[in-house]
Amino acid sequence: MSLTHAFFAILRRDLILAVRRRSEIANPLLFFILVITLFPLGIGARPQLLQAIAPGIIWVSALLAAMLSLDSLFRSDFDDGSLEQILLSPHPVSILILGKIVAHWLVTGLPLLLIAPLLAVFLGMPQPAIGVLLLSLLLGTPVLSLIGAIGVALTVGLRRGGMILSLLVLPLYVPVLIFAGNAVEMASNGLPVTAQINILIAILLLSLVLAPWPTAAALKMSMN
Amino acid sequence: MKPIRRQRLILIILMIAGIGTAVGFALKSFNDNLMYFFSTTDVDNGKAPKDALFRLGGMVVKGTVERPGDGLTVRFKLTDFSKEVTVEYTGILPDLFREGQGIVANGKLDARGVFVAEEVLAKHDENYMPPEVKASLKQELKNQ
Amino acid sequence: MKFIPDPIGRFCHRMASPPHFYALSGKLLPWLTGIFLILLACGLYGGLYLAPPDYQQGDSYRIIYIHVPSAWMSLFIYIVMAITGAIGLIWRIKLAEIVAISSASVGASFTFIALVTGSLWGKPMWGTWWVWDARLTSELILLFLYLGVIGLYNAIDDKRTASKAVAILALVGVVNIPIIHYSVEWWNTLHQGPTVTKMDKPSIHVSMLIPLLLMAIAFKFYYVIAMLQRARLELLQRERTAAWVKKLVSEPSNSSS
Amino acid sequence: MMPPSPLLQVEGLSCIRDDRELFCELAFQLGAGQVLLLEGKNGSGKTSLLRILCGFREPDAGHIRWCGNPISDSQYYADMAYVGHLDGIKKELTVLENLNLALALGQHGQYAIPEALTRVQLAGYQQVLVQALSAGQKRRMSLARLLVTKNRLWILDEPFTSLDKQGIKLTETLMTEHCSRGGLIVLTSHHDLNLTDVDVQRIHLS
Repeated sequence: MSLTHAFFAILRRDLILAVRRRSEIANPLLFFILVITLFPLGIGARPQLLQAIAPGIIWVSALLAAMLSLDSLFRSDFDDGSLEQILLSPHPVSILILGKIVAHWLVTGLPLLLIAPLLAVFLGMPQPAIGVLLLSLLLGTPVLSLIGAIGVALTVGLRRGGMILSLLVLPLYVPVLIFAGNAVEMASNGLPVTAQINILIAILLLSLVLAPWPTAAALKMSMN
Repeated sequence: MKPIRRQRLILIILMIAGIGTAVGFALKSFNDNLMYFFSTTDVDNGKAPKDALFRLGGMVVKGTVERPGDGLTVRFKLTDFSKEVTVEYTGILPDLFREGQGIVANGKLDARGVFVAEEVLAKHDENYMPPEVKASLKQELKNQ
Repeated sequence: MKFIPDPIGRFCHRMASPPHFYALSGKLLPWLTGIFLILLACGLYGGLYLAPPDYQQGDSYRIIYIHVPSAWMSLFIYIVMAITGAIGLIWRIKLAEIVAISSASVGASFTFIALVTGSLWGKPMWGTWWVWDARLTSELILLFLYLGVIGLYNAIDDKRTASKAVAILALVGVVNIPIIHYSVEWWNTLHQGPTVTKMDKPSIHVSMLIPLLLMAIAFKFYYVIAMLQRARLELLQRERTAAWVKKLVSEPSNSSS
Repeated sequence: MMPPSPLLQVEGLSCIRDDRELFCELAFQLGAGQVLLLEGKNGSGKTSLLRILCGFREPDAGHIRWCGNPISDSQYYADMAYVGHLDGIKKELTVLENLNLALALGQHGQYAIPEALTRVQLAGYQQVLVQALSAGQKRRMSLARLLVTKNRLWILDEPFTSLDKQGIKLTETLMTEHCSRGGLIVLTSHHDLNLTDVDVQRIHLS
């Protein structure tokens, strides 16, 4: 199928670009690590306190790191006209854009997932909670990329879109933050988390299916 | 034209399938037993966690609120109408805390089996009525 | 458009034509204002004077006559915004776009009022100005959503593009609102006490309900008035090159009401 | 001479930008093998018109039809190609990677990639990163993109900028060939167009 071919071509292209640029991978990851190391410094290294707020710290940092990386999603393509060419493709634009979002998540979301166990140990999170933390990040960070894409698509044409972008995107991130943070917290207390995980799966599926449409529409709108 | 139409059909089917599965997962999570708080019976059965903070919910048993010592410490019993648990709390109680009212306390069990609350939460109920009506309602209840 | 019967389609089209809308709304505004004032007076008199005090909260519950209708309106207006936005997006009706964006700031003000009155209420009831109560938190997020819409609209220079952006954002928001609301409620029940006392549906005595409903209707009228006034301004600004606006400006005698 | 049956039809098109009417009630028809040259000063709305033709911008009034269908139809996008102010080329990718992507987004056209590169005098540049190319070479690469994908309507915004005399000549040859195969071209240009045996319509925007 040529549509799947186009999807993977876009995905591959963005991954190659990320590898050649490097900073795109490094920046959010570095930010994530720095913010999390700042917390013990800011509030004091009391193990119990840190342990209690660890889920919140990790998830809020992941959210901010994801937001920081959002701008790179369409910026360079918008600036050099590649985005115009993608929009002029006869294929459904939303699917092509989904390819870009997936690539963006692989580049900015997945590294967070890999470094998270280390940071969880820094904050003294109990062993069983780390597994749930990873699962929640695995389910939650793609949602951040998917929903964030709508916000970036709406603001990519603006010169000073940064502040507006966070205003648009952060309220929409609330459910992910609540359910994911809560799942990790419950797991730390040794309570069951199936309900939270189920909801995260539902949110992921919904945003996977629905988010590309408004993103594509918003990109077309940003083009004029 | 035909392959495009088929492609579109596949996409729509995928989309509906995605939404359907999402709804399925969401419904499943609603059916899961959500532990908002533990009941006093749970504590009595030993189902509540030891050495961990948890929330205990129940009604304040009438006539059990006492202030041992002259500090801010309050002791009262909570019930879910089958088992009772003693709760201790030091601090200022919310305005709406009163006997016979439902509350949720956040804290942990100590060695004596007393629930030491760090926080007591009471909420006003969502009934709005004039005092006379409330009084007559009470009257009716008594008459029954 | 083909699903809509022809006369109705034509009627809608005529209504949606800017000069017609401008003239009609100008004629309607005084009437709407009158009805609003009467309803407001009745509602306030009923709520603040006639209605008895609450058995538990005394007189401080009376703030619900502002708080509750504002909270209702905040959600209602967001939905209106999304619907009119969608209409503008699909059928390219300029008027729908204008109604959508004119609603945004009115909705934001109602959300703000609901928040402020909620926290004023919180002080005697909960002992603090702010409680992370589920409804207050949802309301706060709703305010952020409104601010996002307004900010986005102002950030985009080309107003037609901006209307499209706002419509897309409002639609995304309206899909998200139930999810956000549910998540906040869940989060709240985990962090705060759920209403354990509540064994039945919330109820309100009829003597308190009637003024509340009056206030709710009055607020709806206020919304329509404020929205129409904003929409008229916005319309004039957008259509400033059109012949009918130039004619209107050159004959100031019968222009504004 | 009978004009060929029109493929691209534009009726009553108008565009208002920042309170200024760039054009109104614009109408033209373009058939197979025809070229439309848009002329006019800077800011006269040439680029706006092209972007409306691409579907990026909505006209304030009027219709555009391709083969009788509105241009929101996906058939239109399968038949058209656009080279704008921005090249739409990623500078961190090689020439070959760029063209492969263009192919993945569209359908195979007249030329295979190596032939197309030879045609635009970029043979042997396959593995070169685009950032190493000069502005003129990049421009020629965008032409190669037109050659490798299947398309009928070319929309070109100032295709001659940053090209040398030879490059201009090459572009004109390619355009003539495209028209002789029944293709259509809409373009803006400050240069005078020098096409032989091609039916060129001109619209002057003011």
